[in-house]
Amino acid sequence: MTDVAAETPEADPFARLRAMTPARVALGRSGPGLPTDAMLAFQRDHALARDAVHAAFDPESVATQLAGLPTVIVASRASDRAAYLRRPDLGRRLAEADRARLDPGDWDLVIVVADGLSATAAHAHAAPLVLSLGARLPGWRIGPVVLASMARVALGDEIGGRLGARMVLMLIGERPGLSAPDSLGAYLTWNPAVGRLDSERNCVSNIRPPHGLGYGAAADALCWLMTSARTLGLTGVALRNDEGLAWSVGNTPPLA
Amino acid sequence: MTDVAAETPEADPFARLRAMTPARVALGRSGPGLPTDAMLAFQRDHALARDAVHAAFDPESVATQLAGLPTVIVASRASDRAAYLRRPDLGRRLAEADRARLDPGDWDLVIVVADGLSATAAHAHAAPLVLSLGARLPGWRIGPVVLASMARVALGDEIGGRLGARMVLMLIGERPGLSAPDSLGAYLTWNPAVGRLDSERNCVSNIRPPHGLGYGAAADALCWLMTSARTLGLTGVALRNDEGLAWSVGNTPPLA
Amino acid sequence: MFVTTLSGQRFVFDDLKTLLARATPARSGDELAGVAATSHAERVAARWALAGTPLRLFLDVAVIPYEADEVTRLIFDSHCPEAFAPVSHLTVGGFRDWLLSEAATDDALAALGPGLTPEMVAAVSKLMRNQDLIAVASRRRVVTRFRTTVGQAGRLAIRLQPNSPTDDPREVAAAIIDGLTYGCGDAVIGVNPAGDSLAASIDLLRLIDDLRLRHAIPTQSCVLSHVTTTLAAVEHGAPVDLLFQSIAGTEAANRGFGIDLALLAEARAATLSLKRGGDQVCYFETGQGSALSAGGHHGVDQQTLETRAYAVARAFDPFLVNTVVGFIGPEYLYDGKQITRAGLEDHFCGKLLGLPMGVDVCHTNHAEADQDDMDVLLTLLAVAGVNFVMGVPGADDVMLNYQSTSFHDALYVRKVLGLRPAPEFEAWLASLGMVGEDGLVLPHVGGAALLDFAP
Amino acid sequence: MFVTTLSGQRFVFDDLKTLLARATPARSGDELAGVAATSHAERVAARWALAGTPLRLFLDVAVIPYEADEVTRLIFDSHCPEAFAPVSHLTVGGFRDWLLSEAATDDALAALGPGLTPEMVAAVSKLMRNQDLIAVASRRRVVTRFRTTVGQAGRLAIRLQPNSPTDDPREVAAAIIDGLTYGCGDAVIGVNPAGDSLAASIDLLRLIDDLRLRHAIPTQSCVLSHVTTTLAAVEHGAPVDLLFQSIAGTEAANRGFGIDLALLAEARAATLSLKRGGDQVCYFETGQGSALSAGGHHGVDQQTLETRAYAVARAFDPFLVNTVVGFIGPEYLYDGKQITRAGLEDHFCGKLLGLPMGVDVCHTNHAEADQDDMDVLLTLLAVAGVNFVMGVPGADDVMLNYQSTSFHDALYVRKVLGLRPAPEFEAWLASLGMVGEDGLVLPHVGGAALLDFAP
Ligand code: B12
Ligand code: B12
Repeated sequence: MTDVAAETPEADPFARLRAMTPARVALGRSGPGLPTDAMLAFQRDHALARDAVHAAFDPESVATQLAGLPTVIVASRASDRAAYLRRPDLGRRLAEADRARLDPGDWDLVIVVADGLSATAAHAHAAPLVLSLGARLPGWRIGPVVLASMARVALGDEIGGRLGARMVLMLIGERPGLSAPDSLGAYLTWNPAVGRLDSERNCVSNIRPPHGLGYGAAADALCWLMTSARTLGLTGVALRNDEGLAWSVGNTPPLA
Repeated sequence: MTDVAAETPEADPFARLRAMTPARVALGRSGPGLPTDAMLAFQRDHALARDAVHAAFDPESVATQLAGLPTVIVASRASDRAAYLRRPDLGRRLAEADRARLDPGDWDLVIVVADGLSATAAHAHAAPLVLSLGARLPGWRIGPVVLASMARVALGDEIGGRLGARMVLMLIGERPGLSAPDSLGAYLTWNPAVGRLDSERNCVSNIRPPHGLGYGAAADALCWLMTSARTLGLTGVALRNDEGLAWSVGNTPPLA
Repeated sequence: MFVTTLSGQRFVFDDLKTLLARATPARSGDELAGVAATSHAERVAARWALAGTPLRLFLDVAVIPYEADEVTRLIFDSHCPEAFAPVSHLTVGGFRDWLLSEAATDDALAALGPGLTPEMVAAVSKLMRNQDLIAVASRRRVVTRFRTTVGQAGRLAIRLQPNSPTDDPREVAAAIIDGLTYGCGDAVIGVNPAGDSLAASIDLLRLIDDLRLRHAIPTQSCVLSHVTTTLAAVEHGAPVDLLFQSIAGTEAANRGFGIDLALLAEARAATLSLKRGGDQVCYFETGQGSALSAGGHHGVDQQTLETRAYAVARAFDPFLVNTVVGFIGPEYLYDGKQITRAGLEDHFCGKLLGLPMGVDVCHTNHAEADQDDMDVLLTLLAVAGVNFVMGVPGADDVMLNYQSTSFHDALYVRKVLGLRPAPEFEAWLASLGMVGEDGLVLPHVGGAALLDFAP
Repeated sequence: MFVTTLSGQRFVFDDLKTLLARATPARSGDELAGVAATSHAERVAARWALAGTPLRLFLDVAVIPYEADEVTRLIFDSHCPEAFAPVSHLTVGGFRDWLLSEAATDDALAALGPGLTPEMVAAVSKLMRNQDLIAVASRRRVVTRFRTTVGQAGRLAIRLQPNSPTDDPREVAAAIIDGLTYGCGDAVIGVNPAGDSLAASIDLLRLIDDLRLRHAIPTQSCVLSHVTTTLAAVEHGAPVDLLFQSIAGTEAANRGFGIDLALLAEARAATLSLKRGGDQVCYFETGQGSALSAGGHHGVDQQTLETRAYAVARAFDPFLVNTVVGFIGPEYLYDGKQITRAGLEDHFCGKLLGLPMGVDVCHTNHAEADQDDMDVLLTLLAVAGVNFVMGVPGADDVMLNYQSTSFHDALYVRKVLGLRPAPEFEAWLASLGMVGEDGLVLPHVGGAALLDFAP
């Protein structure tokens, strides 16, 4: 028995399906059950994903990747990972001590990089995405990148509000999946302030090249949203990408 | 809705059954299910029984009830109730500090009173039973009564061994039941020493007047066992009350 | 105010919503909200008090004020006193006894539905043991129809969920074909789009509809975009079979989802106008904890709020409804035990209110749960007569990042309990030689026949 | 030595018993014994290694030395190579696949039994999900006979357990009559005596036997005294139907119970000589944790030891065997999840070894479990085809101080899954007009007819 899931012989007509998707298709059957190897591979991935949930955020390493961009490090009110998991209310509010560190400014956009449910995702994908975005937004007044630990999406509301940002973009680790332990979500909120509803945000999710969305594609989608948000003065359900109707899925730029 | 289980009308032919036993008979039915009142009564008793498990042992109160008999207070190696529940191995060994407090003597019998799984049982029933026993054993050299907290049955082996007792009698709180949160068990072991098997002990259980065994009956049964043990030089499966064959259950002295 | 004395200790509960919250089995979300009982004894005391509360009281007292919440208005305005009559004299405890009794047949329960408010149903569920939730639910069959008929006795349908992290049509197609070989997809082929563009949604709708038409598969498709996107898709002439939306039990929580009752009504009317399969065109998802997460819970416990979401659902005569029970996370349902309990409650409450309930038997990686727990809940729900569950390749949703039930799980549970697919779908499977007499997918034939479907 | 690499991390397991212990799902007893895996990763690594281990290895390596333990000698000496042949080429992982496949019919499994050692069965169970344990066990029917026939498909028998804290005959009789009105007692009417005197045991035996004869109840009785007491009772001419004994999986643990194989054989022969109902005269109870509790576990995990107890049981062709799964306490099975898992394992392993397995679905008040957990396990076991469960008045054993399943639970589970009592017993219930066409006890008639039985 080896470390990998069973390789079924070449003759297997299902091999074609398996090559088409990262999903667990064409696993074969043992009666109605899952073959032993596929079951053990699942259990292994579950063990690893559970560890990913508890991985600690290292804001310094993200700051280093951001190569000289100004950063501020903050934390939510959750005292540790265990409290974070059970108390989303704490993960949505800034630690008292950190509020004073965010001075109001005149920013078109503030970007927050947060651990969320997968610090691994923030470590791997946040900095490249921030850099791609910066390159696409010439002339925008972009505030310091805030690196937030033990954070929920809504923590961006308080951070953006205190910094006086017209828009806040939260780049946050999505909950780790079995096959995607490092997927990043991006949540955009116009006029951030404590109490914003989720329906007042937009989301681009599953950022995780090469299996998920690439940095360029994600940055394109986010720039479209941010530009539209600035024009309309809002984000949320009222702001949807209907423009691209002419695209077919195969060549939709923001998602392919 | 009141605090008591449903009273079904007098006409109920099952009332007779209910009067015959403390068991939960003749509860009625709601379809295949338990009627609401009976179900809630069960849940209430479960809540109370769970509390009984965690009740702390108060050896002083037992000492007081023992009216001047010499006592020694000891504890097992379990640090608290939570550890006690998960670590029976610790509950079977004397706390280091307490070993020195047990000096070897020349005793026919040492009695240990222990919390076990129900301190409530030890508080309620141990002292009266010890007093009944004493009255029935004239001429026996009986050691100090050892009051042991966080104890398992086998802790008596180490206690009896250190005290140099020829026999140890452990009076210990049985695990609390829904209807019997304060039931006491008595375990008798000849020639106690660490490592005795359960098959080398005898047991009299469910001591809990008025619903369970009374003190007098329990003391009679135990005296029979102790006297036989002294004659045969053993306890355990080889020592069984076969004498009473002539008794009918209704008038069996040791058990009625 | 409600008062009980339990073994000498006196417990006071200020109002109905407090009583309901304290009577609920332990769960992390109610602790987070600060509304849970703080001891076993308090919980049992609340149950005694609740058992003695007349059902009628629920028609006088609203847990969230009528003026403040359109869901409350919907509940009160649509209540049917005639339907309520048979149980109007009962207490909540008496109602439990009645539900367990032989009087509560499928027909009696169906007739009773419009007379029940969600709060009555939530209340009685709090007095029921797991076995009661199973026993009563198993008697109630809610049958709905689009191209397939779902919910009949002896059958269990599956939503085929072929998600892709990039909405890649090849990935979606591969998962659909794989699922069909296991006999899944009779409830719906329903994909969650990773993106939110209208274009992407329409492309996915076309992809599934083409596959369906080309191979004459008797089923329906759904792309689970936001309702506003689906509405736009309808307007653009896309092949929308079912209108999907996540819903919650309060106006405030629904606002957090970007919806209200009027929007749902408008979107339903638009979808109905397409006349693609039947009059039951709605598909809703719910889940304990969503209202608290959205800050729209009004101090009401999460299970009562969940049941209120069913009142929203029933106003739109849905084809499918499911709770996503373990989906949101451990802050609302901590472990396998809480997920199991909540899954049984949700199914029971939905059925009692007349909904075609399915359950997404699932957990996330941050919860204290594993596949053993999923096996347990899946089996129990199948005994309880659940309408449908999910079929996700290998139980691992590579886009939503959680573990649901797999195609294999469908095989297992259909086999061990002798449950067949929806009749139209079974006939189609049979026409391909894929199922035996018992409606169960045969071991080795299925696959090959369907592989030709691949693009 | 066994080695696996899991995502770059290397795990080493010194010997077979260590590998088995590390591969076991988490439980408190193995943690207490210091043999459990210390991380999720280590547990999964052990499973990979175990999956790759050939079944044949179990015939070369004993987890407890042959010289040191008579149970090991029994296992090796009674192994049947011919029966083992069909699976002799498989690894443990391959054996799991085979068990799930269509090849593993009831007949095939029955023929295989004598070829399996308990350690093989324990090993494969550690690789099985809860659903696998249910699916495979549900195919295997082990039918035994005394005055009733227990274990047939579509039937579920109940041990009526009418305990009294003082062995009071009136109390015992009241509980028996109550249980009969719910259609319970077809597995056995079995009372645990509170005292250990021979006289008390014999009186209880006579009480039940009189009742049985007077009312022509097709069932058997048992007083669950120590085997030495029952042996003495046989010698005194008492009406002993079944010989009871608690057994464990090692010689040392059995010594702690005051028994060995020779004593069991002697007592069985004595009981057989009475010729009171058939050749299957033994009733055994087992339970994970008893060997560790008795200090007789040899560093082997508790589930493997439990399965070894089944090897002891099968040597005596028992009529009934049951695990007392949640009975001993949280130090061995901590909560509802561990109890559920262990219950399914025990049932599966017992059935695979050819035993007529029942389960005492139960918990104590010091465990983290409640009736919701019991409902879950009861329902799952019924789906898995368990031979019998307990029937205790109101689920509350007033002598043994724990909560088991009740007469009501029997009604529930028989009804929701359409399971009937043992055929002879069903006919008797029908003769009293107590059951309907479906074999289920009717709502209102039963009681009165039987009340006349009361002393
Ligand atoms: C969990 C979840 C939910 C939960 C959120 C509750 C909760 N407390 O977590 C529930 C079930 C309620 C939910 C509902 C919906 N969701 Co959602 N959800 C997710 C999921 C699986 C994980 C999110 C995560 O890990 N967040 C990270 C943690 C750290 O953040 P958090 O602060 O704890 O949680 C917040 C966010 O999750 C946010 N959120 C969740 N979903 C959505 C959707 C949108 C559009 C927005 C703006 C915010 C948002 O709400 C939470 C509370 O503030 C993602 C998939 C993914 N891979 O990320 C989809 C996802 C984000 N959801 C999605 C959608 C479409 C929805 C719905 C609009 C569906 C519908 N038709 O109604 C609704 C409504 C959302 C809303 N406006 O509130 C899409 C977004 C697509 C897009 N690019 O816009 C995603 C990507 C998945 C999908 N394709 O269906 N969702
Ligand atoms: C739990 C229990 C068991 C467990 C013990 C395992 C464990 N680790 O706890 C198991 C299932 C293995 C068991 C087995 C048996 N038990 Co037992 N058991 C009990 C029970 C329900 C609770 C005991 C308790 O609360 N102890 C208190 C705690 C604090 O003690 P502990 O140190 O944690 O546990 C020790 C004792 O429980 C002891 N023990 C348990 N049963 C017995 C039986 C005898 C005769 C002796 C000497 C010791 C003993 O073993 C444990 C480990 O050292 C009692 C009923 C009651 N109401 O008390 C019956 C009870 C004590 N057992 C009884 C019997 C008959 C048996 C058996 C002999 C049955 C049989 N025919 O094989 C066997 C073998 C006992 C042995 N020699 O080891 C009878 C004793 C009757 C009597 N007056 O002699 C009782 C009263 C119940 C009954 N009527 O069946 N038992």
